[in-house]
Order: sequence, then structure tokens, then C-alpha cells
Amino acid sequence: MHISEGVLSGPVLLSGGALAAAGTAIGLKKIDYDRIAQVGVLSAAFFVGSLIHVNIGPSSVHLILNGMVGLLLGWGAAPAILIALVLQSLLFQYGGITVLGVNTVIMALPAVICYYVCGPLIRKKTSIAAVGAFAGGFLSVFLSAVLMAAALFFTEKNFWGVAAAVIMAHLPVMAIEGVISVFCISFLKKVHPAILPNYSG
Amino acid sequence: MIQETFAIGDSIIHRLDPRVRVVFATLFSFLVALSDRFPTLYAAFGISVLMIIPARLDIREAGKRLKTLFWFMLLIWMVLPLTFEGDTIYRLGVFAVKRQGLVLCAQITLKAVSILLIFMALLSTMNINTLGHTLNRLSVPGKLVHLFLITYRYIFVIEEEYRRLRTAIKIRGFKSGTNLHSYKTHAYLLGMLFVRASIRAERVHEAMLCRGFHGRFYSLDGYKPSRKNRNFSIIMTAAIACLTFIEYYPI
Amino acid sequence: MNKPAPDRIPLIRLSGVSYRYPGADTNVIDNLDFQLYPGDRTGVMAPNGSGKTTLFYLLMGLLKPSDGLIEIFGKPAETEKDFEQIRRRIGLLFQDADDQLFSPTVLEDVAFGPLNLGKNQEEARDIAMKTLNELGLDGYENKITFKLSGGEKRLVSLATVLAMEPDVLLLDEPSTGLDEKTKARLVNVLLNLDLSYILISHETSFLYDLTDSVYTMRQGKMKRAEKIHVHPHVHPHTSHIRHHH
Amino acid sequence: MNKPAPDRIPLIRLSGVSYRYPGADTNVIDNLDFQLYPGDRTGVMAPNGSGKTTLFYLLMGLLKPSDGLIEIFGKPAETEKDFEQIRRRIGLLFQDADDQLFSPTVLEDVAFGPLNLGKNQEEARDIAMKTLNELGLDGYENKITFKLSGGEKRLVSLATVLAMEPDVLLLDEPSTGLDEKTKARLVNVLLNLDLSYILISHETSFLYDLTDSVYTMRQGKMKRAEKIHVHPHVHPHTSHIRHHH
Repeated sequence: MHISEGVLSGPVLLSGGALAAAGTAIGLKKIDYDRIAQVGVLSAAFFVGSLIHVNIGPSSVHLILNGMVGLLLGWGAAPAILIALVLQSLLFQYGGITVLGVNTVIMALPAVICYYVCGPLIRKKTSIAAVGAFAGGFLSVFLSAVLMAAALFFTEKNFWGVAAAVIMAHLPVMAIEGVISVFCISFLKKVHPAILPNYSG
Repeated sequence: MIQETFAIGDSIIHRLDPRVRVVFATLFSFLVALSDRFPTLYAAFGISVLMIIPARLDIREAGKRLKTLFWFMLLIWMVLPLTFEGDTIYRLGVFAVKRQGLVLCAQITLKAVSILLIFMALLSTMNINTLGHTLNRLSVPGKLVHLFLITYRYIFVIEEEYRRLRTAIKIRGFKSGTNLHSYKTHAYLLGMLFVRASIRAERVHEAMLCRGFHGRFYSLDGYKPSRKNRNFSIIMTAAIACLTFIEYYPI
Repeated sequence: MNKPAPDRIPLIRLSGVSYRYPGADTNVIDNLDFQLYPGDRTGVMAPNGSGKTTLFYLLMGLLKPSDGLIEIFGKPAETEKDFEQIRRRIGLLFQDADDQLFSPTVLEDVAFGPLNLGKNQEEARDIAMKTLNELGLDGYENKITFKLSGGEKRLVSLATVLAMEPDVLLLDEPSTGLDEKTKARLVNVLLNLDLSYILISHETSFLYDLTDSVYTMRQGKMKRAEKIHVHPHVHPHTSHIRHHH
Repeated sequence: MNKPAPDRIPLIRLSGVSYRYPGADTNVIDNLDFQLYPGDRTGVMAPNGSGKTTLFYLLMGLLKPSDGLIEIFGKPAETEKDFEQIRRRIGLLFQDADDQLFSPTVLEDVAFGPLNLGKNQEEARDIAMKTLNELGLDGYENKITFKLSGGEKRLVSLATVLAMEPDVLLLDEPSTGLDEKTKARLVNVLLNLDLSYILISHETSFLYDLTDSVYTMRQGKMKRAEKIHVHPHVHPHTSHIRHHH
């Protein structure tokens, strides 16, 4: 999920950039050096995962996965997402330099929120964990859509229609990400629970 | 398959110091993004189109990459002129086309295309690892650069793993559809990728330890300053100065 | 057993099939003719890089031949549609079981194929349990696939393939990395299957134990290995002097 | 060569070393005694799951023994500090080259070790170029790691290890997945090294070509394979009858 170049106003671009820099700095600080390989290789896995297309009806959407990134990497999500966006722009031309900050905030802030809100839930027993995982997938995309709408609205009041459409258009994606994240978290808890931060038992 | 199409080449741009390229691409992009006057935007558009020539980009490939932008542009051209508040310049039944909407669409299009073209010409023409080391020399933290390079390195390994798993589900008769079975299967593939990535990361970390890693990052890149870099810097500085002048001191 | 019989239709027939990877300058499969008849158990001995896995990928429609004709079950196999049907009846066992298994538990992995073939949950589960049972894997259904040993993973992979009740098996180096006990178990399972198969291996004794005829593959061509029989000897030696024949 | 000599200090000495993975109920390494003396080239033949990789991890301090004593270069090796010094002098070649080659380009990967040993950019680059040259990998320095073939990756991994100028090499299944040509090249490189090493492999001929003494490892214990010498023979046969000794 990203905003194109050329759309946003200067103040929005600059505050996005500043927020992203701060988040990335915190994230880097929280990754001590024996976690570098872990965060790096997992970021690569997220990058590949976000290329997966799933069907909805006759069309298909690609996964966003920022909720999963947050649940697995915590604050590390900020640098991980920044890096993924840079790689996307280099390899696929999704956006350039000026929107990098805003797009990082749009994706990473919800990821970190999910880590704090849903992270404790997914460590619980099955049914609560499932609710937490669904919320993680759903909420992260919802919040990203809201942030995206906000960036548009603060640029130009007349964008409110587009902003509302952004949120509406992502509703099915939210549901799918929720479902995917339920199955994915249950998979991880069964197969390799050590991958979840602060997981015990 | 993920490919760095533009990175291979031997144009004048390819041979420039990557630092110079990163700095000017960034300055140019922000200047364009923050400009609103049409003379500035036209000039910037012209400069970015001209930049493609010395970079010797494959035009067809460049066009393909602009296509991701095309659908977005089509959408705003269809929506903004109608939904904007402003002076109606044309009326078609219930639809009123507003001048301010059209102006904004034109601005967005010019900005977006210019920024993406300069990005392709100056940044996509370098290897990603070169970019990593360049950022490091431009004082981006070593930890971030190292993360960036590891991510980049393992994308290809993991994409291979993903493709083999895709093949495995395909030969067992899987067809993706809109149903729980499909979503579950995708989620499991994803989970498998994460688990394997995490376990691989442990081995990578061990391999780093075995080679004496103790938390410091080093870079090997070295570009010597040359006359070409100086000339390019002078040209780009002049271009940026002109654009700034046009934008902020209208005649 | 592998003699062409005019009244029998081969399960698989390759006529002049070639394959070249994009950008490569030689064919990895080169003008290959080959038939597999019902009941055939054919071995292929091939070094790495000889195109053996490519051969299996062509038979499963995962790669399309650059040239030549593939007929499977008596019909030309060309389009993705053709192969969708074929994949229901030919089972491919991957070289690396980790590439084949992706579900959290053994039961889910084995039931995956049957579910895709249109069985309901109940039926798929029954088939999976039955298949595990036949392979001596009772009690494995709730184990975490990822945590199994290499040998167990190989057997579970085989179960995932057999659960689809195929007519033909393609086995790509199934003995790699197995200890002697698991290998013996695998031999036992394969000998008791009532299936035609093509078995690729570089282990001579394994190949000769399990197949009726053996081909060698080199530079994209296959040759019947009628005269040469390579197999390991165990000799007692008292010294450490290297010893060659 | 591998006889204990009272006047020589072993490079590596294990005394009663055991290792048990957390949660497992048996020792994967069980009360193991082992010495490696300067000049020794020791082979270990071991099936998967026999603890061979664990053994190497213990020697590199990546795992800590549950019991017993490890002495390396004549000194007990216990703390992370001890092993930081040891890792400068023992090179481990990983089983999967993709784990070992974590830098985007070959030169950076090979120079990584020397840089961490405190060499400056210039020196590290020179060492890397020299090592690549010695392995016949001239012209590879600017290649992108992930684009290398399996065999090239293995050789570059070896270069990354040799660039640190180790006294001992630990080689974990270095021949896996290599074609005959690359394997021959690897054998040639290893034979010309003036290093002591422990080589784990399941390929008998590879092992006997490269080592002076061979151990087998089973259930966490190592046994000298002095009397048994397994190697393949090629016999001409005229029939297809299976043939066992």
C-alpha cells in the first residue's frame, strides 16, 4: 500500500520523513547485533511474501503483511519496512524518494501498534490468540488505510472523497489479511514458536 | 523473477560516482515535489526526460515501469476534475469538470513522471549493493545498510524457496480460489517461508560469528573523484538552481 | 517388461523431446525418446547437472519442451489444462522433502492432495490416515512436519504423493541423506507398491534393488545400461593403502 | 600420522564431550574422545542426524557441551572469549553455501573475514583477490553472490574461509550437490592445501581420496574405520541378474 509520487504537499512529505526517521532510529536501536541476521532474513521473507497474490472473486490482491511484520519484529518493523520500500522502488518503481518517509509511516506505524495491542493476545490460548491474530491482520491494514487517507486529506481537503474510497477499497483486503494472519500465527505457534518475540511455552 | 534490469550498463551515468547520483536525485526529487508552478514542472519534466538519454535506458522497459503509474494517473484524471470544488469549465449532464481539479491532475502527473524518470536514470542504474555502500558513505548508519544488504541478498534465496513450494502445491492439484482452503494454504506457505527464513538467519548469524563478526560493519567500495563527476555536479547544480529560480522568482 | 508391445499403450511416451533453459547454449534434454509401460519400474542413473530433474519437470508440465512430443496416458500432453489432469494421476516425489511439505501437521499435509481432488474433509482425513497406516506411519498424524527427521520427512512426502492414488510415480533421488535403516524401509515400501515408476538415483544398489531396467543419463540423452553394472563392494583391508581397480 | 605423540600437542582434543539438545532425551554427541594433531587429515563418515554438524558447532563454540572438556590449540576452550580467538584460526565450511555467503558480491564476502580480523580495506582486498586467485576464481570478485552456480558458491565459500588463513579447516559435506567436474576441482584444491582438517562426507571415495584416516560416527560416538574400506567397483556384466557379495 503506497501513495504515489507527486501527490502530497510539502508539509505532509516532510513530517512523514521526520516520523519515519525517528521510528527507524528507534527500531535500529532495539535490534542488537545478534538479531541483525534474523531481522534481515525475515525482512527478505516478508518482501517475498508481499508478492503473493490471493484471489477475491474474479480479481486478486497482493498481501500487505505489515501486521505480521509488526507481530514478528516489533519496532524492527520500521527499518524492515523502510528497506522493503526502497527495494520495491528500485526493483519495481513503486514510488521514488520523496514519498518514502510517508509510505514508511503508513505501513510501519500500524505494525508497531499491532505489536503492542495484538502481540500479547497471540501468546495466549487458541481462541484468544485467533482473535488477536485476526485483529493484527485486519487492524494493520485498516490503520494503514486511515493513515493514507489522512495524508491525502492534510494535503488537500478536496481529497476527502479519494481518501474515503481508499478506506472502502481496502475493506476486503483487511478481512483477507485477518484470515491469513490467523492461520499463519497458528502455524508459527505450532511449528516454531521461538520466532514470536517474548514467546514462552 | 526479480531483476535489476537497469543496473547492468556502461553509460556515462553508470560510471558516475554513486554518491553524486544519490545526492542529486534526492535534491531534484524534493525540489520537484515541492514545486507548484507549471514553468518549473515543465522544465523539470524536460530535464528528467533528457536524463534518460545519457543513462541509455531500455525505453520499452522504462515504459513498462511507468505503467504502474499509469493506472493511478487514469484514476485521478477521471475522479479529481469532477469531485473538486472550483470553477466549472465544462458541463456534461450531471458532471461538472472543474478547472482546479484539472490543474491539480496535470501537476501530479508532471511531478510523478519526472521524479520516477530521474529515479530510473540515476538510481536504478546502480547495483543495489553499490547503493548500500554509497548510503553508508553518505552517513546512513552502518546497521541499517547492513540490514538492507542482508535483506537484498536473501530475497533471491527465499524467492527460490517460495517457488519450489508453489510447485509442490501445484503438482498436488492446488488451484487458488476465493475460499478458506486457499487462504489457509497461502498462510501455511507464508508461515513456512518465515520459519525457514528464521532458521536460516540463525545459521547466517553463526557464519558471521565464525568469520570474526563483532558488531562492526565495513565497506569496500571506492570511487575516485573524476572530471566527469565534477562536470555532472556542475550541470546538475545549475539545473537545480534554475528550477528553484523559476519556482520562487516568477518573472 | 520394458519391451514395446504393440497392443499396450505406454503410460508415458517421449518422442524427440528437447529442453533448453532460457539463455543456455546447450540442450539439457536433447532429442530424447523414452517410454514407460504399465508395470514398468525404470531406473535412471544420472550425475548432477545431467537434466534428470528437468525430465521430471517436463513430465509434470512444470516446464514446456523446446521441441518434441510428450504423450501421457495415450494422449498428447501440451496445454496447462492437459497437465492439470495429468498431475492428478502422476505423483512426483521431490529431491528435497522440505520443498514438498508445508503444512504444520503431518495429517494436514497428507490430506492436502485429496482435498484438492475434491474430497470432503472427512474423506480426505480417512485417506490420509489410511495412507499413513500403509507406510507404517501410524501415530504420526499430529506430529509437526517440520520437526521430523530427514528420513521421516521423506516417508511423509511419499505419503502425500500416494494419498492422491497416482498411477505413476516419479522419484527424484529418494535415498539421498537417509540412514541405512530408513533406506531399507523405503525400499520395502516401494517394492510393495503396485505402481509403475521412474526412479532417479545415483546409488547403484538402491537402483538395482528397486527397478527392472536401468538407464544412464548424460548430456541430455538416455542410454539403456544393459552391460554395465556398478555396485559397491565391501572389502576387508588391513592397511591404509588406497586401492583402485 | 594420527597416533598420539607425547611430544606433540593436539590442535583439537575432546575428552568425554557430550551434547544434548534442549528438550531431547538422548545425547546427540555422547561421551566423545577425539584428537586432531597438526598435519592430520581426518575423515568422518556419518549418516544424517548422527550429530556431525553438532560436533563442528561445538568446536566453533556455537554450541556449548553439556559435559566434557574441549581443548583447542593446547588450551581449554570454554568461554565466548576463548572461542572468539579460536574462530580466527579454525575455518568452518558450512553445508549450505547460501548460509555462508551473506554479502551481495564475492569480493565483499571474501574480504569480510580479513576486515573483521583488523585488516584495513586495502589489505583485505588484496588478501581476498589473492585467495580467489589461488582457487582459480580470478574474475569472480565483482560477481553477484546469488547468481553463482552451486559449485561456484561452494568454492567461494571455501575462499571466504581460507582468506582468514586458518590453521584448521572443518568441512561439512563439501561435495553435496556438486557435479563431477567441480568435485574434482574441489579435491584438487583441498589436496594442495597445507592445512589440517576434519572432513565430514557420506561419499566414500571422496573421503578416501582426501583423508589419511576415516572415522564413522553413529549415535554420538566415533569409531576408527581401520579395517573396512568401502569403494565402488565397476564390473562388466552380460545379464541383468542382481549381484551381491
